[in-house]
Amino acid sequence: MTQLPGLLDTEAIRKDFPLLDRQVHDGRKIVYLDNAATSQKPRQVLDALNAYYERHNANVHRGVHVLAEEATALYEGARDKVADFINAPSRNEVIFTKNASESLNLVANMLGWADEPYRVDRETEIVITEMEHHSNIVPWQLLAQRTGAKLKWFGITDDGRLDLSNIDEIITEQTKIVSFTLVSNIMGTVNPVETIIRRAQEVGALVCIDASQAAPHMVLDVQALQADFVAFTGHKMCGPTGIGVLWGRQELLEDLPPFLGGGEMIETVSMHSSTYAPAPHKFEAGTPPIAQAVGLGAAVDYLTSIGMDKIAEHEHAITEYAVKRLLEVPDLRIVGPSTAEDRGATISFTLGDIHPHDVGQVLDEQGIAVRVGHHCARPVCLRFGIPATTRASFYLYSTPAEVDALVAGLEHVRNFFG
Amino acid sequence: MTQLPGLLDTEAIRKDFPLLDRQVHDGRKIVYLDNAATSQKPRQVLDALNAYYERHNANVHRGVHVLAEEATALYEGARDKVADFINAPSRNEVIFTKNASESLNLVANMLGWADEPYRVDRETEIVITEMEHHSNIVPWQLLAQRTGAKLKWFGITDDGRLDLSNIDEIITEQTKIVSFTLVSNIMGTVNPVETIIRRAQEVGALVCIDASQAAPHMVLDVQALQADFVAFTGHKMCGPTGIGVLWGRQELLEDLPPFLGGGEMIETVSMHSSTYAPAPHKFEAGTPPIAQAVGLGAAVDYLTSIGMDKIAEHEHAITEYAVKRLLEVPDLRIVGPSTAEDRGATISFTLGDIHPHDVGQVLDEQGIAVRVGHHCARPVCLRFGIPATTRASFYLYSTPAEVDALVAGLEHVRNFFG
Amino acid sequence: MYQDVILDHYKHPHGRGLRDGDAEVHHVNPTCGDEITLRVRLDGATIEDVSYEGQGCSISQASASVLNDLLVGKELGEAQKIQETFLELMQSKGQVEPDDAMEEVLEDAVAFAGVSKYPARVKCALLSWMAWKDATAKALSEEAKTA
Amino acid sequence: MYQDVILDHYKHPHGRGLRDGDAEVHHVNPTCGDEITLRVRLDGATIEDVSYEGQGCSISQASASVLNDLLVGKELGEAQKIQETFLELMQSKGQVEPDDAMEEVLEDAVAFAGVSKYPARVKCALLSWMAWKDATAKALSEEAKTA
Ligand SMILES: Cc1ncc(COP(=O)(O)O)c(C=O)c1O
Ligand SMILES: Cc1ncc(COP(=O)(O)O)c(C=O)c1O
Repeated sequence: MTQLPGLLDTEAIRKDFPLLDRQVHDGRKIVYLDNAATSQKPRQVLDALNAYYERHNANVHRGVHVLAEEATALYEGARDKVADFINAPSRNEVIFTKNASESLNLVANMLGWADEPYRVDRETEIVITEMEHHSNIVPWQLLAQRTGAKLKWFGITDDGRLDLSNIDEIITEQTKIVSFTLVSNIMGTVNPVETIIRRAQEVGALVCIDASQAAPHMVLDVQALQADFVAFTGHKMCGPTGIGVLWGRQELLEDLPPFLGGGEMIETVSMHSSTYAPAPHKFEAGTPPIAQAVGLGAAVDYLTSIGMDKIAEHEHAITEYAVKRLLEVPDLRIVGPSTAEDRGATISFTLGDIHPHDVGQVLDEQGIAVRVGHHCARPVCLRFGIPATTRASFYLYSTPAEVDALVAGLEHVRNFFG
Repeated sequence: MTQLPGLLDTEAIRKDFPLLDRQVHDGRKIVYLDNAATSQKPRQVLDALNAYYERHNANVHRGVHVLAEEATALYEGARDKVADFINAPSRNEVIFTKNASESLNLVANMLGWADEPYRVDRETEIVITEMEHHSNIVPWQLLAQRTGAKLKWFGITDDGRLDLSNIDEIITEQTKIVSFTLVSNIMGTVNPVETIIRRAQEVGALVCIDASQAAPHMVLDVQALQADFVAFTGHKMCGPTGIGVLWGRQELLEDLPPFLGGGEMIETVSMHSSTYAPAPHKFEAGTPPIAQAVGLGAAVDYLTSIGMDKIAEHEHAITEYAVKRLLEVPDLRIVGPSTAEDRGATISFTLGDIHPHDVGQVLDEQGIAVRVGHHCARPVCLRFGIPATTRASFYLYSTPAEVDALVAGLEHVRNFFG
Repeated sequence: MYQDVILDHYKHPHGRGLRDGDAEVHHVNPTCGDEITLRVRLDGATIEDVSYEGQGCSISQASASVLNDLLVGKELGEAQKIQETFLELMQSKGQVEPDDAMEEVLEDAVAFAGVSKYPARVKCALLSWMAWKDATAKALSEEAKTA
Repeated sequence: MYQDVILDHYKHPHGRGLRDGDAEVHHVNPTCGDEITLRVRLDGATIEDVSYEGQGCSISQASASVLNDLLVGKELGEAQKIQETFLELMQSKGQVEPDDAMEEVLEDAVAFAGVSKYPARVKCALLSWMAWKDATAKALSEEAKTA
C-alpha cells in the first residue's frame, strides 16, 4: 500500500463507518469519493441518535419532567460542543438551523428586515463571489430583488482562485455585507479570508463566511476568522442530515430581527404583539432538530478525538497524491488549482470530450462514487465554459488505494469511450 | 385492568417503543403523558434511520452513483408515502420542511412576497384564532407588521370552543388568508373546519390548516378538508425530530414565490438571475432532512399498519375515561371541553390553587411525565385568566392504567400541598 | 446501460447540425447542464427534418441521433406514437422488457431500455424527445397563425 | 426539592403585598408565566422594605418570601453579597453542598440547594431576586437623578 507522510490510521477509522463496508454492483466494495456532497456517519453518531430516541426523547425547554430535562440538557450540551469546536466566544452565538442553506438565508433575511445601521436597501450593495454554492448566491439574489440592493461579485482566475485585483471597486462604502465561501465546493480552492475581511472592515461591511466545506476538514476558529457570521452544515462533517449551524456575533444577534416566528423563539405572546427571546432561541422557531443536534454534538466529539489538524494533514497528503496521480491521466484537466497548496480535498476535472455523466456512470459501475454535474456552483462551469465536471472529494477515511482505484477507473472510462 | 371498548392492543404496541420501558427516579417505569409535545418513536422508525445511514446515505438528486440513486429513491419514496397518508392529489404538493413552524412561516412568507391576487398588503386582512399555537400566531404577526395587513382573530367560548358567532365580521372581503388549528394543542378542541372554510371560500380567502395535533391522531384527508395549505410536524406522529410537512394546492405552489433560496430549489443559476424548479423542490432549499423524511415515511407506514381510524377510536376511549376520572379529582377544573365529544386526547386542567409547575414536579417524582406551562398557546391562558395549565396528552400506546396512575398522582399532589 | 447501439450513435451521430426549420427550441436539463437546440421542419403533416446541436452525455447525444433516424420522414401521428412508446419505455424503471411490437416501433431506441433503471439518466434520454415535441407544437401553432 | 422550609414559606409567605416603594418592577418568567411585581424602599444605603405581589409556583413564591426575610433591614452591600451567593447556589446544578459559611449568609435560602438540580425551576427561584436587583438599580438611579 502507498504510504504517505501525515496519513491517519484509516484502517482503524474505517471500522467506525458502517457504510464503507457496503458492497455495490455484484460485490464491489464501495469507493466513496463524494464527501463534498455529504460525509458518511460513524457508529458513534448513530449510537448517540439511538440513545437519544430510545432513552431521552422529549420536547426541549419548558418541561419539568425528567425526560424533558434530559433532552434539554443533551440539546443544549450539543450547543456547547459546537461552540467549543469553532471557538465561539459564547454558546449563545450558536444557532441551530436545518442546514447551511437555512443559515445563509437567515443572515440575508435578518439584514433585509433590519433597521439601520444594518438594513440592506436600494442604496446599498451586497458582495459575493462567482465561486459560491447556489446556497450562497440565491438568498442574496432574492434579497437584492426584494430590497433593491445591488449585487456585485468577485470573479475567478484561470487557475480557480478568486480574482481580488479589483477589490476596492467591488467592496465599497455602499457595501453592507460580503458573503463568500471559505473553501470552494467545486474546485477545492481555499480563499484568502484575511484580505477580504480587511477590506470589508475598512468600509464597515459585515462579513458572512460559508464554511460548509471548511468545518468538516480543518480547524475552524471563528474568533481568528474575524467574520460576523459563519455558516456550516452537519451532514458534511459526520453529523446527521437535518442540522446546520449559524454562528453570529452576539451584538448582531441581539440587534437583528427574528426570521421564522413560532414556539421557542418568543419571550411573551399576546394576540396583539409578541416579544422575542434572546439569541440563540430568538432564531430557533418551533421544535428544533433535537436528535440531529445531539448527533452533531457526537460528530464534533468524534472529529475532535481524531484532531482537526490531523484530519487536515491527512487530507492534504491525499490531495497531493491525488493531484499528482490524476494529472498522469491523459486528457484530464483539473478545474481549479492544480497543486495541493491552499486547496481542500475536493478535485474537479474534465476528461477529454467525455461527458462527466458518462465518466460518473462508468466509475459507478466499478463501485466508485463520484459526483458529476455543476455541483450547485453553475457560475463556475459557465466561467470555464464547461457544462459540468466530475468531482472526487476525500475525507478522513479516504486512502491512497482509493485514489489509485479512481485513476484505474478513469483509464477504463477512457478505453470505454475511446 | 380497565377494559374499554375500542382500545388497541397496547401490550403489543408498547413493545415497539423502546422508551416506554425507561425507568426514572429509582426504578419507576415512565408514564409518558406528554404526547402533545412530542411522541415516542417505534423501533421501526429507528430501524429505518439506521438502515438509511448504514447502507444508503448519500446526498439526494443530481447523483449518478448507486448510493445517490438509492438515497433519492428513499427520500422521494417518503414523499409518496406522506402524499398517500394525507390523500394528496399529487405527490408534488408535499413539501418537506424542518417542522410545522417552518411550514407555517413558509405560507406566511409566500403570501408576503406574492403578486396579486395572493399578495398580502395594507389593504388586506389576515385571520387566525385565539387558540393557536404560537407557531401559528407569530408568523402572521410578523407578516402583518411587515406588510401593514390587519390581523384579526376568533375568540374562545367558556367551554373552550371557537366563538364563530361573529364569523361574518371576522372573515370579510378584505380577508386574504385564514389560518387555524384543526385540533388545539392546549385544550384538545377539534374545530369546525367546514363552517370556517365555507365562509372563507365565500369571500375568496385562502385557508391554511395547522394539523400538527391532528395528523398524529386521526385520518387526515386534505381533499376532504378542502383547505389550500395543511401543515404538520413529524416528531409528534412517531417520526424523527427535524422534519415537517407543508401540503399546498398545486396551482398555488406553482404561482407563489419561493422562500428560502439555495441548492436543490433552482432550475438554473447565473450570477445575474436564477429560475426555480417546479414544486415541491422550489420550496426545499439545500440538502433536505433526508434521513428524517425516510424516518417519517416509516412512521407513516407504522401508523397506517395500525390504522388511523383505530388510533382515533383508541384515543377517544382513553379520553372519555380520562375526562371522567379527572373530574372525580376534587378542585380539578378542565380548561377546554369537559366531555370527550369533538376533542382530541389532550386535556389541560388546573388543580385548585396549586401551581402547575408544582403539579408537574410532584407528578414527575412519581414517574408521570406531563407538561405544565402555557404550552405555546399563551393567549388561551390569558383568555381564561390563568398563568398556566397542567396538560396530560395521550397516544396510541396510552392505557387506562396510565390514566389511573395520573389520577392517583394528582391525589398525592393535593395531599402534598394540601 | 451502454449498449453498443448507444455508443455507436454517440460516436457517429445521425443528422447532427442545425439546418433550416419551421420552429426552434432550446432545452436544458438543469440537473446536469445537458443542452440541446433543435429545429423541426414540417411539410404538411410530414416531418421533413429534425436538426439539432447540443452538448451532453452519450445518452442524450445518442438519443437525439436515434430520434433523427426514427422521426424524419414520418407522419406526425406516427411520430407521436413513437414518442409516446419511447416515453413509456423510459419511465418503466427497468420493468418493461421490450417485446417485438415495441421493437418494431422503436427500432434502435429499444437499446435505451437499460437506461430506464437509472432515474438520473432518464432525463438525458428524454431531452431531445421533449424538445422535439415542444418544437413541433410551436411549428404547428405558427403555421396556424399564418394560415 | 420540596424542603419543608420551602413549603412553609409558600404556605405562609413573609412580607407579601405591595407597600410604598422608591421603585417598582414587573418581571415575568416567560417559559412558565410566573410573574412578580416588586417594590424596593431604601433609606440611604439601607433596605427599608421589599414588598411584592405575584403569581407562581411554590418555588418562586417561597423564594420571594425568603428574600424578604433576608434582605429587609440589610445594607445594600451586604444584600448584594447575599444575592450573589444565592445566585451561585442556584447555578450550581446541584454540585454545591452548602457549607456553614454559605448557610450563615443564606439562612433559610439554603433549602433551595435541591432546586438547582432542576434547570427548569432555577428561573422560578431566581425570579424575585432578579426583580429585586432590577428594582434596586432603578431606585438608585432615580435617586441619582433627583439628587
Ligand atoms: C398546534 C400546533 N401547531 C404547531 C406546532 C409547532 O410544531 P413544531 O414545534 O414541530 O414546529 C405545535 C407543536 O409544537 C402544535 O401543537
Ligand atoms: C460551499 C457550500 N455551501 C453551502 C452548501 C449547502 O449546504 P446544505 O445543502 O447542507 O444546506 C454546500 C453543500 O451543499 C456547500 O458545499
